[in-house]
Parts: sequence; C-alpha cells; structure tokens
Amino acid sequence: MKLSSGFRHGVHPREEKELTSRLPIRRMPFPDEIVLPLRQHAGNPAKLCVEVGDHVERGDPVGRADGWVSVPIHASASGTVTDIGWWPHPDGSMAMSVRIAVDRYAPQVPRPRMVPHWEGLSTDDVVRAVQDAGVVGLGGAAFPTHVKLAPPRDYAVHTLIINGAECEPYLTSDHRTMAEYPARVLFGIRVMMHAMDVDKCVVGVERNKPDAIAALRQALPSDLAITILPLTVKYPQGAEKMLIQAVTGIEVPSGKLPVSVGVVVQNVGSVAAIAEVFETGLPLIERIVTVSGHGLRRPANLIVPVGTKLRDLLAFCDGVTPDAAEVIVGGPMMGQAQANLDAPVLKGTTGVVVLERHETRLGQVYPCIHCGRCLEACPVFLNPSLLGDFARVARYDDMVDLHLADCMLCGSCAYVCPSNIPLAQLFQASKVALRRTKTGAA
Amino acid sequence: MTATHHHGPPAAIQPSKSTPAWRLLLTLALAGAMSGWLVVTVYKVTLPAVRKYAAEQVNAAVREVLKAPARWDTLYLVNDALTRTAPDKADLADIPKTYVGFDASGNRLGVAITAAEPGFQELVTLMIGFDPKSGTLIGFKVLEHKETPGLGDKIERDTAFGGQFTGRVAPLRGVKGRAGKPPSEVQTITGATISSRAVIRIINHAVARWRPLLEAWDRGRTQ
Amino acid sequence: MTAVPSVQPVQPAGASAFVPGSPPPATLAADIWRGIARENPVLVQFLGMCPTMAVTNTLANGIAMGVATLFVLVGSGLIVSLFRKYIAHEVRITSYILIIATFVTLADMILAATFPAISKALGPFMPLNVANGLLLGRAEAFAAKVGPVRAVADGFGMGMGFTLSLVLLSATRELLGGGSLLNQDILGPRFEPWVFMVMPPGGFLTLGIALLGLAFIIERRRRRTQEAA
Amino acid sequence: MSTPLARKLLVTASPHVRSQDSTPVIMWNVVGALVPVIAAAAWFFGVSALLVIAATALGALLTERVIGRGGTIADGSAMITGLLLGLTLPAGSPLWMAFLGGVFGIGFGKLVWGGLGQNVFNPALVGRAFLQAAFPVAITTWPTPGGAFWTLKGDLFAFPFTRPNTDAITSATPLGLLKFEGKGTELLNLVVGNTGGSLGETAALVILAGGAFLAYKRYLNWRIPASILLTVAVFSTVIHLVDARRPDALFMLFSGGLMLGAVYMATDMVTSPVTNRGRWLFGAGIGVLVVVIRIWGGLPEGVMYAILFMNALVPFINRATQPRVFGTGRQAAA
Amino acid sequence: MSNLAWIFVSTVLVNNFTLVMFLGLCSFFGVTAKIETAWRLGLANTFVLLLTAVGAWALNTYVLTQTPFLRTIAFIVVIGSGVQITEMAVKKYFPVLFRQLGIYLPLITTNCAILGLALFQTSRHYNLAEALVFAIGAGVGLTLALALMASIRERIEVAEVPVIARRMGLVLVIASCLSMAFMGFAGMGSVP
Ligand SMILES: Cc1cc2nc3c(=O)[nH]c(=O)nc-3n(C[C@H](O)[C@H](O)[C@H](O)COP(=O)(O)O)c2cc1C
Ligand SMILES: Cc1cc2nc3c(=O)[nH]c(=O)nc-3n(C[C@H](O)[C@H](O)[C@H](O)COP(=O)(O)O)c2cc1C
Ligand SMILES: Cc1cc2nc3c(=O)[nH]c(=O)nc-3n(C[C@H](O)[C@H](O)[C@H](O)COP(=O)(O)O)c2cc1C
Ligand SMILES: Cc1cc2nc3c(=O)[nH]c(=O)nc-3n(C[C@H](O)[C@H](O)[C@H](O)CO)c2cc1C
Ligand code: SF4
Ligand code: SF4
Ligand code: SF4
Ligand code: SF4
Ligand code: FES
Repeated sequence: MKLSSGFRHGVHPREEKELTSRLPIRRMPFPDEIVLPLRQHAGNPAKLCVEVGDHVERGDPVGRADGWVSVPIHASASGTVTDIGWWPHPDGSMAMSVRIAVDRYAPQVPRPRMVPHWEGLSTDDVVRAVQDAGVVGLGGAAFPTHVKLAPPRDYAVHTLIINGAECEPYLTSDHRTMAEYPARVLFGIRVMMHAMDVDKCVVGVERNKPDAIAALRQALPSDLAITILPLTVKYPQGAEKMLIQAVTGIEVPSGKLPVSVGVVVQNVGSVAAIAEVFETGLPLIERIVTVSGHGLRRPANLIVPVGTKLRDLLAFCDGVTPDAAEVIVGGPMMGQAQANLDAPVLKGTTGVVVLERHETRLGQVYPCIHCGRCLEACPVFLNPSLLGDFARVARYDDMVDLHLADCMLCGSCAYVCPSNIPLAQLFQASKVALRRTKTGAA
Repeated sequence: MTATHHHGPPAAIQPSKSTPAWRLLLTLALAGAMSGWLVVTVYKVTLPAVRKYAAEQVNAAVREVLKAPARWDTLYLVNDALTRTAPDKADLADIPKTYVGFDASGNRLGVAITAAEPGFQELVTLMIGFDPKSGTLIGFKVLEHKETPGLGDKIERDTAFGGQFTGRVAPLRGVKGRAGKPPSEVQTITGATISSRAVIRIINHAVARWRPLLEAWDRGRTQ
Repeated sequence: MTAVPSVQPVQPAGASAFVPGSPPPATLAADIWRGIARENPVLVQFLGMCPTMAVTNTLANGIAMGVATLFVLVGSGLIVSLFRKYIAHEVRITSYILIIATFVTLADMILAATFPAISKALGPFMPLNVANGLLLGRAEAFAAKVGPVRAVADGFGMGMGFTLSLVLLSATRELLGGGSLLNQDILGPRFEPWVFMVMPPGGFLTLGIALLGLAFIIERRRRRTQEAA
Repeated sequence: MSTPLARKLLVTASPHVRSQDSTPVIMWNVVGALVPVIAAAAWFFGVSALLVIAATALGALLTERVIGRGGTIADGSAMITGLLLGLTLPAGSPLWMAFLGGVFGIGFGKLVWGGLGQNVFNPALVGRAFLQAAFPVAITTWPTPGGAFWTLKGDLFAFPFTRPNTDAITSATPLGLLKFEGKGTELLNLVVGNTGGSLGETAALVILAGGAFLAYKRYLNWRIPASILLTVAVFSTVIHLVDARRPDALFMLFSGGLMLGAVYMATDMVTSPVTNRGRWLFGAGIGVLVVVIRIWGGLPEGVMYAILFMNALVPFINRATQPRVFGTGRQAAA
Repeated sequence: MSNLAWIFVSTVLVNNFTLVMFLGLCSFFGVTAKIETAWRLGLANTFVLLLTAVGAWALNTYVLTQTPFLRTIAFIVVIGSGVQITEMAVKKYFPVLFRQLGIYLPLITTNCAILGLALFQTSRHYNLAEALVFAIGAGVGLTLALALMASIRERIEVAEVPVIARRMGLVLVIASCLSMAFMGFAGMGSVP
C-alpha cells in the first residue's frame, strides 16, 4: 500500500459533519411539482422530447442526449408536463426546464424495463447503458460518466480511483452511501473494472469516516484487487489531482487530464448510481442529498427526486432558523449561494447547506497584507496573493503566466485570507474575462 | 558616425544625400579647434587666480600646522626618495610632497605633509605638522572630508579635540573619556568616535611612512 | 534613403521659415516661460537629476550650479543655433557635445577663479554637467531648429527653470538641515538641525516632497475644473 | 406551505466560510503582545518610556487619521507602527522628535505607498531611520536605566524643533561599549535588560515570550525569527572562534535591538517574503548583515539597517522563491 | 582593509554610486520599470564603465599630462565615440549580445555615471588597478541600485498608490528609503 495518503498545503475548515454523519438515509416524499432543467451536466444540454400536456411516467425521458458528451434527463416522478420554459437554475442563471405537476395518486412505479445483465455485455454496451440511464458524476462536476468509462484508445488506464474523500464541510452523502450501501458501491466498482478492463482499484476515504472504511472493508470481495485507503483529513483532499497524488504519488501534469497518467477517478455516488442501473434498470432520477447547516432546523441525509425545489426540500427539514442567511447548493467551500429557492435539486447536487449570518464571509475586506497564508493553502502551489493583485488591476496576461489555468477555484486561499479578499471569485472572473477576450479575438 | 537612427528627425527634412566625409571631418576639426582655442584662452586668463587660491590654501594650512614658520621648502617624493626639484608635470597637486618649515633663525621647526584615509563616510584628507626626529606633533588641519554635519565634522570644528594634539608623540592612541598622562593618549569626540579615530589613524600612518623618508633625506644632506 | 518628395509644403513668403518637426512659433516670453513652468527641467522633465541631487545640500551650491547651467544653456544654444546650417547631420551630436563641453569647461574655470570655495564644494559635479541630458536635449530639440534669438530665450528659460528648482530644493535642505541660508544663521541657535536633509536620502526626499506637492496642486485644480464642468 | 425564508437571501461567491483570523484580529493581538514589552520598558526607564511611546503612537495615529483613507485606524496596524517606533528610541528622546518620527514613518513609510499592505519598507523603521539620520546625537544618547519612576530621563519636553539639553545621566550601550571601548557586558544584565539602550532592547525574555505567543497563534511566522537568531548565532560563533576578541553568540543575541527586530519587526508580513523558503533566506540575510555591520561597520548596531536592506530585497526574494506549480516539475513527468 | 578591497566595498555599499554619490540617476529613475531592463542596463553600464576606466587612465597618463584643463572635453568626446565604436563592434561580432544590450548603449553616453567615473578616478589619482576595481564596484553598485529599484517598482505597480504619488513622487520616496537602508554600511572598513 502506498504510504503517502495526503497532499501538501490545503486547509482545515471546521468539518461540521457531526450534524448529519450519524443520520441514516431517509426518503423524501414526492413534492407537488418537479422542475427538470435540461442542462444538468457538463457538455451539451439534453434535447427536449416532451411537450406541454404530455403525461410522463417516473423514469421516462424528458430530454435526450445531444451528442457524445451529453446524457438524457428522465422524469423523477409521474405527472403532467405543465410548462416548458426558463426557470431559475442553481448556478444563478435561468435554464430551459420542464415543469411536471406530480400526480398525487400515481403509484410512482416506473414502466417495466429490462435489467441489463452486465456480465454478458461488451464494453460498448455497458457504456451505452450507462449513458442511456443519464448517469453523471455525482461528486459535483456532473461530468457524464460514460465518457470516463471509454477513455481514448491511446491511453492505458491502470488504476481506477474511487473518490470517497468528501472533504467539503457539512456534506455526508458519500459517507452515508459507503456506510449503508457498501455492497452497492463495490458492485458498481466491479462493473466499472469489468467495462474498463482495469485490475486495480483504490477507494480513498478520509480518516474521519471510520464506519465507512470498516463497512467497505467488511464487504470487500476476494476476487478483485480493491484497496480501501484512509486519507488525511484536509480540504481539498477530494480534488481529483490531489487525490491522485495522495493515492499514487503521481502529479498530473499541468493542463493534462488524469487519464494521461493512466488514472480514472469516479465519485462513490456515481459508482453506486452505475450499480443501480445494473441492479434495477432505473435511470438516475434521484440522489442522496445532505441537507444541513446551523441555519436549518432538522438536518438530514435524504434520497431526493431530482428536480425537487429547494423550497420544498428545506420545508421538509422543518425550515430554517431566524438567523439563517445564506442557502448554498453544494458545500460551503465551492458551492453556489442561492438567490431563489425555486431552483431545483440537480443530479450533481451533493448537499444543501444553510448558514447563519455570523458564519458567512460578510464583513470588511482589507488590503492584502502579504501574510502568505494563501500560498501555504493553495494545493496547486499558486501565488494567490500576487494573482489577486493582478486581477484587481485587470492584468490577465500576467495571471496566465502565473498559471491561472491551474487554479481549480477550490477557495482554500480565500478561506484562509485574513483580509477577507474574495480571491476565488476574482480568479473565476479573470478566467471568464480571459475566455471572453480569447473568443473575441478569434 | 553613420546616420544614427536614434536621433533622426522626420524623414522630410533629412538631407537627400549624405554629406561627404571630408566635410564631416572638417566640421569636427573646426569645432574642435575653436573649442580648444576658447578653452586655452580662458584657462590662461583664470589660471593666475586659481593658482593664487591654491597657493593660499596651502600657505594657510602649512602656517597653521607648523605654527607660523618664517619660511619653508618644498620637497617632492619621486621614486620613493625626496628631491628638491619638481618633476616635469603640469599638475603638481598629484605629487606627494612635504613642506619643511624653518623659524626666523633657520632652525627646522618640523615638516608638513598631507595624507588621506577613509573616515566615517569618505576619505578624510589632513595636513599634519610634526617633528620627524622625535615624532612629536605640532598640529594638523582637516583639508577635506565628507563626515556627517554635527557629528563627524567636529574633527574640523571642535577646538578642544584639535588643540590636544600639539606636543603629543605619535603613534597616538585614542581613548574615550579623559585622556591619561601618557604623551600618546588623545581623547576622542563623543558621538564621533569613528571620525576621531580616523584622524588618529591617519596621523599615525602618515608619520610612520614619512619619518624614514625624512631621515634618509637628512642623512643624504649631512653626508 | 528614399528621395524627398518633390511636393514641398509651400512656405508663405516673408513668414519665418517654419520647418516641419521644429518647435511651433511662439513669442519670446512663451519660449522663456515654458522652461520655467510647464516644461520645467527638474520638476517636470526629470532631467539633470544627478547635479540636482548632488549639489542642493546648500543654497550657495544650488545657485552656483543653476547659474552655471544657465550660462551653458544660453551659450551652447546660441552657438548651436548660429551654426545649425553648417553642422552636418551625421556629426551633429558629436558637435553639440563638443560645444557643450567647451562651455561647461569655461564655466568650471570661471567659477574656480571667482568662487573657489564653491567650486571646491561642487567638485566633479560641475564638469559632470556635460552629461546633463538637459543640455544635449535642448541643443538637439530646440536650438538646432530655430534662430539664435529664440534659442537664447529658450536656453534662458530652461536655465531659469533649472536654477529656480535648485534654489527651491537647496534652500529647503539648507534651512532644515542647518538652520541657515547662504551660511547665515536663520533659525537661531536653539534650532536642532535635521542632518537628514543634507544627507543623500534627504535629497531624494526633498525632491519627492516637491513633486508630491506639485501633483497635489495639479490634482486639486483638475478636480475643481471637473466639478465646475 | 410557507416560505422557509421570508427575508432576502445573502448571495456571495464561494467559499462561503472563512477562517477565524482577520487582519484586525492579528494586528490587535500583536498590540496586546507588545503591552508586556512596554511594561518592561516602563519598569526600567520609568514614566519617560511611556511618554516617548505615547508620542510616537500619537504621531502615527494622527497621521493615519488625517492623511489616510477613513477608518483605517481600527485595523490596528498604525498602532503597532507607533508602539514599535517608540520602543526603538532612547528613553530621553524629546517628545517632539518622537512625534515627528511617527508622522514620518506612517506618512512616508506607509501612506504614500497606498496604506496598509502596500509598503515595501517597515514603516516603524523608516521613521526610526529618519530620526537617526536627522538627529543622530539625540537618538543615540542612551539614558541609564533605574532610578525613580517619575524622574524624567532627559529633556523630554524640549520645545518643538529646539535642541534638547543633554544633562541626563547616560551610559553607552553594550554594543557601543564593545565597539568603541572594547569592553564586554555581563550576560545576566543583557538577558534581564539592565543595560543602556533603547526602550525595547532591554527586555529580551519578555519579547521572546510575546513572540512565542504570536507564533503559537500563527500571527507571526516563526521561520523568520528562527532564521535570524540561528544565523546570528552561527555566524558570530564562527567569528568568535577565529578571533577570540570578537563577541560570542550569546552576547550577539541578547545585545542591542536584535530580539525586538527579529520577533516584532522582521516578521511584519507586509514587508517580508510570502514564501517559506523566502522567509528563511530573508532571515538569514538579516542575520548576516547584522553581524557584518556590528563587527565591521562604522555603527555599533545594525538591526534596523539590516531589516530595511532586506525589505528592499523582498520583491526579489518573492520572485526567486515562487513555489513550483503543481504538475509542472520533474515529478509531474513521472 | 586593503586599499583595493576598501575601494570596492566603498563604491558598492558605503558610497554607492547611485544612492549615495548621485550618479546615473537619469536611468535610475527612467529605465527601472521592468526588472529585466534594469539588469541589462546595469550590465551594459558595467561594461562601458570598465572601458572608460582604462581609457581615462590612458588619457591621464599619456595624453593629458600637460593639459589637465582639457580633461572634461577629452573624456566626453572619447566616451561618446567609444560608446559608438563599442556599439558597432558589438553589433558586428556579438549580435546576440547586441540584441540584449544594444539599445541601452546610446542611453549610456548621456549617463553621468560614466563621465563621473572618469572624473572621480582622476581627482583621486587612482592607478590602473585601482581604477579597474573602482569601475567594477561602480558597475556592481549601479546594477544593484537599478535592480532593487526595478523590483520594488514592479511591486508597487499593483499597489493602490495615491494619485498624487503615482507619477514620480513615490519613486523618489523609494530612492530615499533605499538610500537610508544603505546608510547602515557607513563607516564600513574604517573600523579596525
Ligand atoms: C476543490 C475540489 C474538491 C473536491 N472534493 C470532492 C470530494 O470531496 N468528493 C468527491 O467525490 N469529489 C470531489 N471533487 C470532484 C473531483 O475532483 C472529481 O471531479 C470527482 O471525484 C470525479 O468523480 P465523478 O465524476 O464521479 O464526480 C472535488 C473537486 C474539487 C475541484
Ligand atoms: C546618521 C549618522 C551619522 C553618523 N556620522 C558619524 C560621523 O560622521 N562620524 C563618526 O565618527 N560617527 C558617526 N556616526 C556614528 C555614531 O554616532 C557612533 O555611535 C559614534 O561614532 C560612537 O561614538 P560614541 O561612542 O562616542 O557615542 C553617525 C551615526 C549616524 C546614525
Ligand atoms: C518558535 C517556534 C519554533 C518552531 N520550530 C519548528 C521547527 O523548527 N520545525 C517544525 O517543523 N516546526 C516548528 N514549529 C511548529 C510550527 O508552528 C508548526 O507546527 C509548523 O509550522 C507546521 O508547518 P506545516 O503546516 O508547513 O507543516 C515551531 C513553532 C514555534 C512557535
Ligand atoms: C507580526 C507583525 C509585526 C509587525 N511589525 C511591524 C513593524 O515592525 N513596524 C511597523 O511599522 N508595523 C508592523 N506591523 C504592522 C503592519 O503590518 C505594518 O504597519 C504594515 O507594514 C503597514 O502596511 C506588524 C504587524 C504584525 C502582524
Ligand atoms: S407501489 Fe411500489 S413504491 Fe408504491 S408503495 Fe407499493 S411497493 Fe412501494
Ligand atoms: S473546479 Fe473545475 S473540476 Fe471542479 S467543478 Fe469547477 S470546473 Fe469542475
Ligand atoms: S482557488 Fe485557486 S489559487 Fe486559490 S487555493 Fe484554490 S487552486 Fe489555489
Ligand atoms: S492570505 Fe490574503 S492577505 Fe494573506 S497574502 Fe494571501 S491574499 Fe494577501
Ligand atoms: S544627470 Fe546623471 S544620469 Fe542624468
């Protein structure tokens, strides 16, 4: 086993996981309305395939994959399409969405379907089945999973890494998945290893989830080379490049994908979703979401139908406290603050966190005092202090020279900055500005 | 000089063909000749005043450090030996020399020399008068220095400091606080210890360097 | 070199020949005033920084350097302008340097003969004035392109601008640094002099403060006009 | 179903949480850690110490208030500048000079650069360097510690811009004694601080304790003082071994302003490198310069100039010690 | 300290050519916005300083013995043409070096550090060895000052400098602070 199980730099935000880490996963009842944006994943949005007035059963597609890097979207509840139009998206924009009035009296049973038998399928058929089921990465980035299952031929993948780090504060959905459904996770791994023809797999789990580690180890099959690797508790341990370094010691070269060093990383939730495809034949229409935060009355780990509005989700958790100020989709480090609670839960929504006012970053921004804490925090060894200075005076080309492209917007720098400088935000804006000038010039 | 691109005016007013080389040379030669003539003329005019001033400076200094001698001789240091004849050079200021002072009755009072060494900031130049036989100091004067005003420049202005050297015997030793009995002890200036020590060091080095030269000169004359 | 286009701009007969690239026509007063104010060599153009810094520790040095520079500016301006038609383009820089060096040497010798103590205090900074970018700059950019009267006026204005700046700086430095002006005690025996001011960092700082003050005034005026508009 | 959130929602960019330390918290903690040092100064030099420090602090704060952008006094950095400047002065400094030093340090050491965080040179030391260059006699006249608390240690109330009377009892600092008279000083007196010198160079142990507290809280980077003290110790030991007349490491460490400089002044993050490798280099540079100036220079003490000189090199050091970006080095190719 | 060593230390640190002696200020203020430029200008300067030291020494020893009053003129003419010749020679034989340093050579002609070196070396009666050490010290000191100024200016480019200090005011304050930092070396070599 590799001795190193961490990476250098990074930060230690307060974990706050004890709010939900012991709560078993429960199922949330169907809400009155489901909203399904067609853009829920990286790549091309799905192509609409229903009309207003159509009746859909649970599991029916409402949008089809548009090309290779795209997946279909499925109805997560039976009901009637009442509207197709612009609707608030959790990323802050408006997105074309399908609204479905849930049929209160439907049994919510999906149509009968074939459950594909994975052992008999060729790699291509497994990949197609996964795409048809609309599976995307559940770690947050929502990258279509079937793409990772079929890496380009000129790359030889030797290791599959399963990301169970879950380093974001508050979030416990992966934790609970591993603790409660270890067999499903391992089954998903089996399917992936089969499809990708790799014979080595490492599951990286932060040390603060001993029950998950124990559960996985207990269920470990004897015929597969799967290792459970406890990792240092540190943010962003779950970031792909950090995880790969912690597990294999390899630094993914700047600007390259993990597959270039023979590694594919998949989130535990995604693996469990693959398992479900071949266990039940169900597409990805619901996911495990951690709803937590001191601003929430009753935190929980819930199985939530994709498309459930945040308003309904929070109401199910008894609403928020009087001091609640900010609702975040995702974790507090990289998640997105919500202006409108009508935005729905997506396939990639790992959690919803409600912060109270005193926990937020409100407050005065001071000038950079060059304390160097951000340099010590940055997991990719950038100089956020200098990058921030350049961003302020719009010297984007100098930022490129300082490897702005390698910044993964993890927010570690902004987290530690005593002057409360919104560094990650500045870098995000700079990346956007650069992209704009590049496309503008072309 | 080829057509320089750095200073070129707009193309419109550049000469259409380049000037012949002889004209360029002639221009420069004429300019040089005129400049040379002008400079030499003014030099000739100002020279007496400049010479007079320099001589006055030296006279004043020698008079001060040798305690008003009646007359003095100038000896030049050429090839590590003293000589009375000045070498053939326009700028005699560069040549190390010593002024040998006599009183009215022709007795030698002592010699005056100039010497320079680093002080607190830059070189400190002194004229030092002393008796080459015994090494006893007659006096010194600061000719040039860049020491800090208010601190280091006390070596020039502090009469208590300057006054204590007469009669002391080199090599000297600087002490803080009250100077003791020994004839070699000199009290440094509070707040300018470094500059005062530099003065003492310059005097010690200069006396050590010039005494053998002067003894050799004396021997040569008595023989 | 390409041939000069045959179509020359037609000069209005009788008007002073205006060569393209040469300074625009102006009154003599404007020629003088320019050097003192808007194109002040020290405070605006930052030319001749070395003499400015090195000699402004006492007012007497500042004045001497200023007046000597004025003399060189006027003299070299006059000569350069008089001979501008005869100095071939290719050797003009060398010629200008020669002319300037001649006047600097003259100034140096005259100063040594008349004010030997100041001459000694200035040391090599007097002959160093040859390298002062201001002198070559005026010869090249102005005197070589206009008639002798304007050249002299410009040299005088620049020289005055230079002298006034040096006077401002050296007066400040001597007053604070020694409590005196021209070696005359001004602030009384109880004044504790700020030795800093006559030391190198004080030189930089005095000019810095002057520039900050100037920028402050300009900025305030700009704001005012902006508000008025 | 009622809306769970009736109020307007806060929408900020990620990350949405931050660590506990904020710039004012750090600054005011440093102020707190300076209190014992000031108390020690008052113990040795009486009320004079408090008056001098009050004058520098007043100069610094007033300048920050009048010229600076509004509300910047609350961040505490000007207070640190004022206090530290006061601690570098002799107990007998005329108050008008102390005040002027505070004005100069904040004005030209900080505000012309753009205020907090923008300056390259340590403002307190800029003020102190100005004072030492402007009034070299007054600023190097060291009153003897001890005596009654209420006795003034010099002409503190000299009228502004006039020369102070110098009739207080003064004594040379240990470094001055060594350099100009070749005399040593008892180590115990050095450590306890019972020697002539500036207000803050007399309490090495108190300074170390304050530094340890700040290092523990991570308000200062321990690498800088560690590097400075280590370099001075090693370098001076080598010199002492070569030439026994030179002072040994303990004397070097506990004399002069080294402790105050190493713990409170070289560690100013604004004017020190941002990388850890850079901090080691920065400290080593200061250590070497301190020893060089003390042993071969004209001045008895060189901590201030050493720090200022290395401050000038910080942009350079930052450039040179830029960390290797993840995935761009040798290992990345593996 | 030996004489040559003192000349070197003194010229680089104690009496730094730029920060204490005030020589070469035009380029110190004018050409220090970027650090690479500053390095190269410093290098080019050091090169010309060395040539000047030899040239001035030769002039003083062999040519100007009877006519010291022609020194200034002779120096400036020789330096001016020397730089021109160097420029052409470097351009022809070291084109790579020329591309790096070439554009700075004309700037150096009107840089008084060069003439200053010749004049100071004359007024201090340096012999050839001393003059060479003096030139190297001057070059190192000049380069150090240029590089420090440039690296600080690169940093303040992203600082929130007040409007009134933005053009030159702050640059002079920086020069003042640098000069103060160099005061720590005063007296170096004068203490046994
Ligand atoms: C700063 C950062 C932190 C991340 N943390 C996690 C994490 O804790 N768990 C996780 O599964 N993915 C995390 N990710 C996403 C992973 O980098 C990677 O995209 C994911 O594990 C790939 O699996 P998936 O495609 O199945 O989601 C993080 C990404 C970043 C940039
Ligand atoms: C700005 C400044 C200028 C100084 N100038 C001189 C000087 O010109 N000559 C000198 O001997 N010491 C000078 N010193 C050195 C100190 O005053 C030094 O402490 C003093 O020489 C020691 O003498 P003391 O022990 O009698 O006080 C200067 C110090 C400073 C800070
Ligand atoms: C005065 C002081 C000295 C220290 N010296 C060391 C040391 O020499 N080595 C060390 O590893 N940690 C030392 N520490 C501990 C550090 O505070 C801290 O543990 C270390 O910087 C962690 O750094 P990292 O996060 O880069 O691993 C010291 C702490 C203090 C307060
Ligand atoms: C550990 C620490 C040390 C500091 N040291 C100084 C100092 O020596 N001088 C000073 O003026 N300010 C000091 N400050 C305050 C502040 O950083 C300084 O004024 C900035 O340079 C202003 O931009 C210090 C602050 C901290 C946190
Ligand atoms: S129909 Fe299916 S989902 Fe509904 S209650 Fe019965 S078993 Fe459960
Ligand atoms: S940081 Fe990069 S990998 Fe992570 S979610 Fe954002 S775009 Fe995707
Ligand atoms: S947001 Fe970018 S710069 Fe900041 S710590 Fe993360 S990777 Fe580094
Ligand atoms: S953490 Fe903030 S204050 Fe510190 S160096 Fe980075 S940006 Fe500047
Ligand atoms: S005046 Fe010295 S370089 Fe310009």
